[in-house]
Amino acid sequence: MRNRVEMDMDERKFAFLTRMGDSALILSQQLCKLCGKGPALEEDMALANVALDLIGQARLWLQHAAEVQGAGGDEDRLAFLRDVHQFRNFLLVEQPNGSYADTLMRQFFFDTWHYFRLQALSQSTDARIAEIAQKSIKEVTYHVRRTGDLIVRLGDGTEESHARVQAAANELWMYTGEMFEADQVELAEAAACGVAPASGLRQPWLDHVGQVFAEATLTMPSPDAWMQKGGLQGRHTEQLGYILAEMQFLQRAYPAAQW
Amino acid sequence: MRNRVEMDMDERKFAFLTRMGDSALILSQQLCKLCGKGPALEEDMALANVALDLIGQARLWLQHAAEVQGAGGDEDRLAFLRDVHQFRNFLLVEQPNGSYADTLMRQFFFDTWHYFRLQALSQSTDARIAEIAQKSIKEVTYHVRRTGDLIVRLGDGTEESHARVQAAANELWMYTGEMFEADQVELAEAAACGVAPASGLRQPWLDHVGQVFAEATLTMPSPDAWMQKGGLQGRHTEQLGYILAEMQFLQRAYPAAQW
Amino acid sequence: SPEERAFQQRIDEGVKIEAKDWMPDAYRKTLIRQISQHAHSEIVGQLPEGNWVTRAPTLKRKAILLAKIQDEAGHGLYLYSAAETLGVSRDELLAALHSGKAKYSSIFNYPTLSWADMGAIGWLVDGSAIINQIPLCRCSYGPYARAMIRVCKEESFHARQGYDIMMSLCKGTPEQKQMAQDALNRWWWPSLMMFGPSDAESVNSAQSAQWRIKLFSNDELRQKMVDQTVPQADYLGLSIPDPDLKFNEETGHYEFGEIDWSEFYEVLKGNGPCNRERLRTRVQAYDNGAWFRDALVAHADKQKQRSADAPRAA
Amino acid sequence: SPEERAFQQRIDEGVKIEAKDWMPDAYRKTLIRQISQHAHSEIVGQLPEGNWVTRAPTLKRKAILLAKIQDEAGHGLYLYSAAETLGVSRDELLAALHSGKAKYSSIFNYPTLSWADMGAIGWLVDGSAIINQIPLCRCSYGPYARAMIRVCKEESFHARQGYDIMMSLCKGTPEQKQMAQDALNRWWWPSLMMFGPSDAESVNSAQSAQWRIKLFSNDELRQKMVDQTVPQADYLGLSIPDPDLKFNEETGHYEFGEIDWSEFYEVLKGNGPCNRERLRTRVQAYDNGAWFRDALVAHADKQKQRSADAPRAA
Repeated sequence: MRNRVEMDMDERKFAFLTRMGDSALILSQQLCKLCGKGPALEEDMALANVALDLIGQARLWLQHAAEVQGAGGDEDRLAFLRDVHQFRNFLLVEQPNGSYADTLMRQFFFDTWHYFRLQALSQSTDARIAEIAQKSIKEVTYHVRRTGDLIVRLGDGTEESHARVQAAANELWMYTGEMFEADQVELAEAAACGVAPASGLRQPWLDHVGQVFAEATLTMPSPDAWMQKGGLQGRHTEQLGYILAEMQFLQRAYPAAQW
Repeated sequence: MRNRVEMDMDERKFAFLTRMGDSALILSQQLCKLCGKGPALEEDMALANVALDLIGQARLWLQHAAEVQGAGGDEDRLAFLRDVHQFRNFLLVEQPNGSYADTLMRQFFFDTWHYFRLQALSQSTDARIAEIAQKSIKEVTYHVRRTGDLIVRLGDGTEESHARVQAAANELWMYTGEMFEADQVELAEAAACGVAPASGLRQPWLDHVGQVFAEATLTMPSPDAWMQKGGLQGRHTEQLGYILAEMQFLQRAYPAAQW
Repeated sequence: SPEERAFQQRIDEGVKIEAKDWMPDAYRKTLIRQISQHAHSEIVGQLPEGNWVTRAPTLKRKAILLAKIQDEAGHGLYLYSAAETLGVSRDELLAALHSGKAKYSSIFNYPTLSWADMGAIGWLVDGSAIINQIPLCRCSYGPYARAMIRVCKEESFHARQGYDIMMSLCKGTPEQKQMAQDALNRWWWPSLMMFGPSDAESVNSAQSAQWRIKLFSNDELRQKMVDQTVPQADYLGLSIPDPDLKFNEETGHYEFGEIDWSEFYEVLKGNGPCNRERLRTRVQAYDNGAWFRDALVAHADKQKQRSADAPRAA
Repeated sequence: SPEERAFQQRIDEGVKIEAKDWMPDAYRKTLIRQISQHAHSEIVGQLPEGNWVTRAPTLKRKAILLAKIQDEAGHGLYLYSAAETLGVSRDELLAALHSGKAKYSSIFNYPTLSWADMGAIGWLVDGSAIINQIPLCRCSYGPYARAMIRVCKEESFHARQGYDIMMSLCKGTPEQKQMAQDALNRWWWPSLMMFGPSDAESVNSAQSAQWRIKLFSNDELRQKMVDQTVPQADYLGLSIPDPDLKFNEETGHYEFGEIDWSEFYEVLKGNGPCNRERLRTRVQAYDNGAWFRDALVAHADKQKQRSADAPRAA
């Protein structure tokens, strides 16, 4: 139903880069809301740490995207002056923090994808992409280990914690399919980078999630379940508008200012 | 501690008018969040009705304020392009919706003040102010009757409803003192309009609230309790920034647009 | 049976059936299902628009949108009342909605992603609703027909307001126009699906037609919607997201592309973008309001008790 | 007692007291109170700044602010650990905070109303904190002194970052400069009050001085803050909201106006703009996290049990 528009190489790379950058950005923004409100001081620090890593990565992707776009923009113009339909993050990362079980499950699903994705991209023939991926994967290796470990401990913790993480998994599952979508942009850019497209990450992702869920005594939802899509094309859930309104306020309200 | 700035007549009237308009605007904005989420269909309709009345009143006050200001602005420029420190609403109306008991108590405290305030202003020698007040008081007479009635029914309802409205009263009480603050702006403008300043509304307000609370079997907090102030000078609570970020998004994001 | 024959005869003669009249069980059940589904749609339908009231771009637009949503709550009320004349309570109907047993229009399971969606919903969704509902003003069941007359009057007002929003956007900046086009792209097909599956697929249609609670076929109504809407889109300078759309000079109708019914059935099954969220929001609102409703009942009981205890005071 | 005399002699000789050393009960209690109050301040102090992380105006500023808040959580950790060396658990300390028995710095009961507050807090609040804390790096209790060394190093970094925000705003648009001035107006007096009431009013000071856990008087430290800050404000082009402020050429100090201590005591009593909210946020975070903490304990117990049950597996 959508009008197909032929993309040139730069547009395609721009789309690809914002997909990477926007997911990191929006997820870190969500974690920022929890500042000082985690379930334990150690978690506050860990959350802030992950959020910081993700902001840093978002900056690298978006700054590169802005250069590819070549319109004189920068990371901040992309982060603060695009509206919902221009964001390319996964629907998963814009879902609400919910209880801490939801926050962790969202993070675990994303981290696992992120790890395999960066692993692939760090072999990219596009030197800049490879460089960003190599820098990021060191951080994300820690993220995915941390969330996997917490899912195991909570799944195999108390009855309540088990129920909470299981509910979170069931709730968020339908937003995981999109991470493996291989549309035109994905296929062409993966080919140009000499790496496997996102669809190739699905099996390793399912394997890792399945392994952690087994150890956590959790039931993994069906891989064949119906999946929501749209984030990669800028069709989001109703959450994102509110996230952006808050995040972008100052840049929008004081357009001439330097900060 | 604040620098005193001498105000000319127009500045004073502008300040006075935005105080009226901003409280109506922000309270209606808060009620808008409840759209379709009230405890009963009839309440959904009543809430929407009150919110509509308040938006209408806010428009009259702010449009008039814009004309007094004479900078070529209008109601929308004032509503959508001022930042927190420029808003003059009471801290009361920016407090969160909370449970429906909080929503109703906030409304009851405000409606009661609003009623006495408009009653006074409808006698104003400033014809435009009198006209707006006269139009508004018809609506507000209904508001104050409705909320007083509901407070009685909930206070003298179940144990739970009693506890909830009592807690709401205790919680919001410290934001009520500000409604009777008679600073320079208030005193001078009330004098210019030939009406009693807001401080004169305190006793009737306490009497009415006391009467309703007695019938509702609720305990009225002490009139001598510590009161929060600042709204009238643009020093708000942390709530208002979030309210404005959401409310103003479109006007900020698309500055050149007509809607 | 003779009752059934007499009943059908009244319908055929265009006499309205009223609440106290005899009616076949299946007629009653079908109506309860249809009217309550419509009522539920009004209630749930508040949510996608409620999502933009706090972000309306001007105070005037905010007031208009809020008034519209208030009308929808009002429609819900009339319709629940009409259903109640058939011997079912509002609480029972809500319980069926909340348990997922009763349906509401699938269109409300799509998200509202920009201000332009407020225009598109008014224009396309309310537009489709009116086409669906106008015939029902003449349906055989009196209370339903009368409720629909009130509803339709307000709905046509809403549709005009929606079109007016689209108009402002299309006359506005390029970003605004794109917002409008994007909204049309997203709402077009779901709006066509509002009329339900093709007649070939539709069960119960024949019986409902005979009872005059369904006066036109789904496909007829859908065609009417397309014929009415395409010129409006042209006037706005927007393009309908259907490469197969073309005007047939001979029939005087627009021919349009194949509808993706798999999407329709997925949304119906609960897999739309917002099914879970919409229902949950309503259930939460209802559950959170339990203490409030209970308190009003308790207070009324106390008052009754008090007047009973103090007869002399009267 | 001879123990007390020996203890005081060690202190006078500048020897650090360590956790296992004998110490008077009052010394222990005073330290627990002071260190835990400081720890609580770090924890609660995350909230006013946390209020702007989601709204930081650039990604770089967002990262810097978030890193700062993370440091504060870290300071909380060191300080709770230092308090734990005195024989009290973190859970006991948190319980005292949550019940309102233990205090935290009143400065965090003021709201953060604009982005400039992130600058003002760094510049003024962290600036005051450092002046308060630097002497504590030399205090008599070893674990506390060592924690303060780490804390101060990071705090001075934070203060510089805060001043940098102010600098950007003051070099910016007129609106930004006004934002900065407004923040200074709101935070100036509360920052001066951070040093506590005037020495004349201050109880326990003499004993704490003798024990070397208070090395300068409140008024001395406050004067230091004013002397350090006024030229910085001048450099920014901002005016201190104190009409009585003037430089005394003879003493080389700034003289400043009367502090409104009634405000200080009201905030201390719980009547600050945000007391209720800050404490409630922390209590809610803790209560909502109970299931999480319990689960980690339960899992650890299970693991222990499993290794005990399966000795051969080892």
